[in-house]
Amino acid sequence: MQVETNVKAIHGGAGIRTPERSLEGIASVIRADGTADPAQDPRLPLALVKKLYVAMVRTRVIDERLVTLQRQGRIGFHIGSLGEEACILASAAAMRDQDWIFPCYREFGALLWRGMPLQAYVDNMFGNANDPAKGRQMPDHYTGKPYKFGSVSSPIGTQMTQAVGFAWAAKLKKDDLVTSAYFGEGATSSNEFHTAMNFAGVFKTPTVMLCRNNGWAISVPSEKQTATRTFAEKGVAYGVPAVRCDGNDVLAVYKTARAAVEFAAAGGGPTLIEMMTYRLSGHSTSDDPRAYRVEDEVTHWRKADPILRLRKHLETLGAISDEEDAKLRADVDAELKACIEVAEATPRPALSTLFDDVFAEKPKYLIEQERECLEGPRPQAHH
Amino acid sequence: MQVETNVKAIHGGAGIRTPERSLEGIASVIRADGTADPAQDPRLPLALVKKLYVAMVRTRVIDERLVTLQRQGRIGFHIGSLGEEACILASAAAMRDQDWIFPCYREFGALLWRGMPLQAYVDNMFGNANDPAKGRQMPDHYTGKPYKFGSVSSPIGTQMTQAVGFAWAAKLKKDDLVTSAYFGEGATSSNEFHTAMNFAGVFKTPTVMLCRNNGWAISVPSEKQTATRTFAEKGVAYGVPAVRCDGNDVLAVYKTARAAVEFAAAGGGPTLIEMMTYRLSGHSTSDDPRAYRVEDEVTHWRKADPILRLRKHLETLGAISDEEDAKLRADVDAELKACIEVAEATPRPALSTLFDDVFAEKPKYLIEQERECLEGPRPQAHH
Amino acid sequence: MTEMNMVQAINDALRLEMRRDDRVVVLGEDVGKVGGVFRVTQGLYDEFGDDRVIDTPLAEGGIIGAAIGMALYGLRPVPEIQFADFIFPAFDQIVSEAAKYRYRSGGEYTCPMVIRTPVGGGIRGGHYHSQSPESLFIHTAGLKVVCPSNPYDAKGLLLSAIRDEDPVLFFEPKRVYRAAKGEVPEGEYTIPLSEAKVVREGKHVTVVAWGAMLYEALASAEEVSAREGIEAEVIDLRTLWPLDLDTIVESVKRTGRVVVVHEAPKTCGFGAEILTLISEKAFLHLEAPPVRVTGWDTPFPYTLETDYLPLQHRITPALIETAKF
Amino acid sequence: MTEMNMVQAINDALRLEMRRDDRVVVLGEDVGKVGGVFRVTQGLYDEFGDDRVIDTPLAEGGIIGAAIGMALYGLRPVPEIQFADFIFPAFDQIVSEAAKYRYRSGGEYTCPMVIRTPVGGGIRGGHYHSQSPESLFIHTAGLKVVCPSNPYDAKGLLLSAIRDEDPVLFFEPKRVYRAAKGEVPEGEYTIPLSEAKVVREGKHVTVVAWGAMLYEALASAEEVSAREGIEAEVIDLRTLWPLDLDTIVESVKRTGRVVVVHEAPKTCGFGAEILTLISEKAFLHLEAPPVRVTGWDTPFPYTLETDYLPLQHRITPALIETAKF
Ligand SMILES: Cc1ncc(C[n+]2csc(CCOP(=O)(O)OP(=O)(O)O)c2C)c(N)n1
Ligand SMILES: Cc1ncc(C[n+]2csc(CCOP(=O)(O)OP(=O)(O)O)c2C)c(N)n1
Ligand SMILES: [Mg+2]
Ligand SMILES: [Mg+2]
Repeated sequence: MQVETNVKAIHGGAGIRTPERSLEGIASVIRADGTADPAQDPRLPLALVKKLYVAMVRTRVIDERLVTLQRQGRIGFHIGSLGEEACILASAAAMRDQDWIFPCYREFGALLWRGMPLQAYVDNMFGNANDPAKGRQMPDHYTGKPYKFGSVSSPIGTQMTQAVGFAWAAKLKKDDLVTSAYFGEGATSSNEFHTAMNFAGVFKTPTVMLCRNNGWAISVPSEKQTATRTFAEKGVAYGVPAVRCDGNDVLAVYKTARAAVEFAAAGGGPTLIEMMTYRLSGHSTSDDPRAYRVEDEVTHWRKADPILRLRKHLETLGAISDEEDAKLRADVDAELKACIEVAEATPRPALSTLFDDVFAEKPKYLIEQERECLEGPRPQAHH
Repeated sequence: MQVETNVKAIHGGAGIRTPERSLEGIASVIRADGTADPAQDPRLPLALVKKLYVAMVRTRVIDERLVTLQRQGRIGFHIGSLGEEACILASAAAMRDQDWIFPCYREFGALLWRGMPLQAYVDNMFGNANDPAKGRQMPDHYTGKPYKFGSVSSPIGTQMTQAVGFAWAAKLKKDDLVTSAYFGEGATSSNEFHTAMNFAGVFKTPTVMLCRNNGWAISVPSEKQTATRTFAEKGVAYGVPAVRCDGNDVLAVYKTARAAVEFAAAGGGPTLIEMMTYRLSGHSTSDDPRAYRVEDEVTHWRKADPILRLRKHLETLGAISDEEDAKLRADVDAELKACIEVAEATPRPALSTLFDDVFAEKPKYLIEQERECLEGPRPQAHH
Repeated sequence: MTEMNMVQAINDALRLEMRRDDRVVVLGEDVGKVGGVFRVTQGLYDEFGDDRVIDTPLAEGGIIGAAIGMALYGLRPVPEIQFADFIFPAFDQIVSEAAKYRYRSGGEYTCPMVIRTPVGGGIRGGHYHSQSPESLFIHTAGLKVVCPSNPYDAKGLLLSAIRDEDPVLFFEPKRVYRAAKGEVPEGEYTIPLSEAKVVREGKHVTVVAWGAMLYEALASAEEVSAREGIEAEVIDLRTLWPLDLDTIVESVKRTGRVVVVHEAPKTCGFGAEILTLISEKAFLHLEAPPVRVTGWDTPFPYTLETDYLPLQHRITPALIETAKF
Repeated sequence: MTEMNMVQAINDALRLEMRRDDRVVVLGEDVGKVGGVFRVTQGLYDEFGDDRVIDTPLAEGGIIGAAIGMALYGLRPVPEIQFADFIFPAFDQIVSEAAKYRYRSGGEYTCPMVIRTPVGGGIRGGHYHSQSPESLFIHTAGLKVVCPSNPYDAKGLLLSAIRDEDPVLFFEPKRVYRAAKGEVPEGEYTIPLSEAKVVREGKHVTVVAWGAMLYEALASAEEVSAREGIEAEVIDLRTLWPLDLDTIVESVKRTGRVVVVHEAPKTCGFGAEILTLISEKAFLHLEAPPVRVTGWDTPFPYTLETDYLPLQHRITPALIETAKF
């Protein structure tokens, strides 16, 4: 019977700690020598591929600088996407202009791709008066409605069900849009994955479920998260088509995500995509991964760096040079440096903003609390 | 790829509203003519089969009387198992003496099978002073720890995760026991199904997940609950072996459940069993199913009544007679009548019990509230 | 004007608003063909179809999480939770997401939705078909909480709630779903989510109540008036949060005495907040200790339900004691 | 005696009890090899192995639901929720199941377990790494709630909690996880889950606090003593529920004045309950309106965190006003 054979296949699997094993039988496009496999190549315009490369490098450079900034105590926290840039940028690029993105918390690269000015993102990192989130949330809890991009919240998984509801609403309104939701493989264990997938399947919502399988949920390895060999298999429980792709291969991610977007836009409903990648950094600046994982594993994945991979591909096309690369990084550095200077010089949000936006209209009791706060003494510096 | 083929197979499915279709390719034992398919027959001792028949008829008769009792306003509520007796009794019988059963709310038949005196169950239906639950919960929210049987609560699904935790604890203690959890197909949409199945899969707990697919979740048909063709398929998402069986065929249910119990006891881990059956009555005495389902469907399933089915089988074995049947029903009637008389004559729980068992020791504030209540005026009768 | 019970009035409000505003959708368990287990959404499925009156899978978290997504898109979802006791699987989406969306996004996103759910005891529902969890939501910044006591208010408050720009918990006192009848205007009308109502005037003691317990409070008020000549002023909150504190304080300043009645357990119930606010605003006017008549600090019982609930027999002595203190 | 911080004291209590009682198991996200994101369970995995120190999948409902099953079996699970803000996916299992098991089963089943979780602000955690949801659990009949302020209490209270026969929420004030240091006895000792502690004596005003805010209350007490000669009596609740009301009332009867301090939002916070209980028990002794100094009724902010929290700068004026009222 269908189910039983499946289960056997799963029990046959030996977990995915060995990356080779995990990528077995998964569509890649960019080959070891940097050339694109003609059988798989989505044949994107070179300009788009270049644009993706630039965005990935930009994301990488910003990530690295922000970690330094945190170490220097100039920002409180950063959670980045080191090694996951292909998943994030290519899947964002695959969305159409009218489509909406519901982020997890590693997708600032997608937000910048969607057009948020770097200054606004950096203001969020400082939680200053110009932060679109008004300094109310931790760094990297950005909000990007003008860019058809959601509002980050920490509780794992909640964005998935909301992305399904948003897409469902659009479908009811015959509005041609697709939503995507980003989440890590650990989040597949959450209540939200279950309800999001089930509702998406039952109501055939135009939603692309983007699972970044980066091997770790903080210190918990992906094989401790589920007894299945893959996370894509979970689509079966919901009647939702599911595929895996090489998450460090920009062209493979774009091709897979684009197909899912078109499938959804054509009324086919949701797709679950498991993007096989790796979290090269700690979980966040609060985490030291040496406490729980071996260096070899990291080394292995460093070699599979999606940026090196794409760069090699561009080289085979003669579309990148060291000078260009150096300039690109220098430009991002300069741009970022300028933004940081502005952000650091920007004051913190006005005290009164503490009481805004709880409701559309401020109720009397909040007006009283605001007055009490504004007229009251200020905290000592040492706090 | 595994997953994709699967998904195709699923999308091929046309929903399970037509019972014939839904049972296609599912192991049954008792054939139309009442004989057991030799290829499938678990060859149970006749005494056990007879015992199951008696228990099923007993359950049926009690169900019918309790509905009448509720109509007469003598009990407040009843939620029964009309048509689901084979699922419930055969799966309970398949558990070993040391195994624990975590009920949903339709399994009073399993509780009686496990040895709870009928009087105790009837006392629960009246919520009187002798109710093991001390009249604190609605009727049919029984508790059966002495019988290695759980405590019913209304929130859908919670018992599944607890059954997994209980089995997990036993496994950690190298204690040879298996747990089973009953739930309806609607409950597969709950958060609890997801976490229970995932934890069971990851920690390989000795748990048998018993899904009674009775076609309905109150007024919601099973095909609106999921986009999959079957509920068994959901096992794939958790690496949990899953099977479907003819839920109105006592021998098929026993055989399937017993195999799962032995698999679990042998260290194989959990199994999900989808038992195909049908809720012949309304959801509960509060529900009138004519508002949402067609009579034909019910008529069809009446013909598939698990008791008629088993009776026919016993006839082919010359192991049942009309006299026997009549006496059996008459005996249950008499026994039940007596229990009801006792239960109705039993006073309600003492007022002070209201304040017991909130904690092991009654804190001061509860002693004060108890005094206030006991010394205070009593409610008017009309309330 | 036609006489309606609360079920009919709520149904009427939903129907009118769904006709007026095609952004309004109803979703939940059994809300479709069968019209809900209390028949509150009856007939809506036939009139508006399964695109706007949606039977969902059995998952409260999915119902609310999806409704939030719909609200972000621009719809006005009105999800139903079959019993307030079953709202907890959706608790994370309500308190972590719906309540905080406007604030955490700097005002970019809003989450206008009305979560309808039957609340309270009186139907012999035991532990899980009787609870009153309002204080959990009142404690959560960003949520409005409504609990009407009669058909007229139910309709007007629900129309306001659906038109409100923020998430609203709309608790429907199931004990009086059918028992509470009254004249209800045919067309639309709204009642602001900010005004309590003095339903009985009196000078000796103020009684604050809402939902089904309002009728018990009123019965006690009549009883003590007849028996003891004590005149209780009874206030029906209607909207629990934001609280119409002015109306309460104005009354307490006159009576100097106050009794709050609610079904939820006493400890950390809304009564504690109301009484503390009163002592913050009118301490020097208090001539007697503020009193709570509430459910006991136990789970909600089945057989002893009427001994658990703060009914007339418990309110009356509290009124007399407080008035005579 | 050795000096420890709270992280070390809690770790020590877990280690001692796991050695003494093999029914004790620890489970949660990242509690294993890495020893928890705050390193509270560090070293336990190495000593007791992955059968008793268990990394679970990312599902709080699974952690608590499974722990309940373990407790029903007879183990003593000590599940960890990584941050109190993430307890809501498990809310249904806690309030509908763990809290009600003993009662609903007529005493047949019990659910002894300790849910450990870091609580409160002060680490620049914003909305979702800072909240103090204690009142939601205090409102739920059947749960005990503990919140120690120092290493000595943390160890003694945790040992009592694990040996308690009922479910306990054990909130750990992360702001002082490492900042609060003190002498802690090597071996086992227990502190009953029923006794508050007067940590500073005074005759002018009573201050009730717990967890991290205790230190702010004490700082204010010293400040007003030095500046105004006002002597505040400071009570550390230690166990929030059941509440040691006698100690509070005894104090308030002497001082006639009371201020409660907590981080959670004001509305329907535990402060409202404490003050209402005081006015129920000691109304005639109150010489000033009871006062709350709490978090504002907004979500928990990031940049303006110190303006949100009820720190010394806000407690001091409250003490002076109340003392001078
Ligand atoms: C409900 C909830 N529980 C726990 C956490 C703490 N937490 C933050 S990220 C994380 C791991 C997530 O892993 P994964 O889903 O794989 O995403 P990744 O970080 O690897 O991208 C955990 C446990 C949380 N934020 N929310
Ligand atoms: C969390 C929760 N939500 C809703 C309900 C109300 N309810 C009780 S039974 C039921 C349908 C259950 O259907 P299914 O799981 O198929 O079990 P069946 O009744 O068919 O045996 C619902 C919605 C509940 N008890 N708990
Ligand atoms: Mg991950
Ligand atoms: Mg069913």
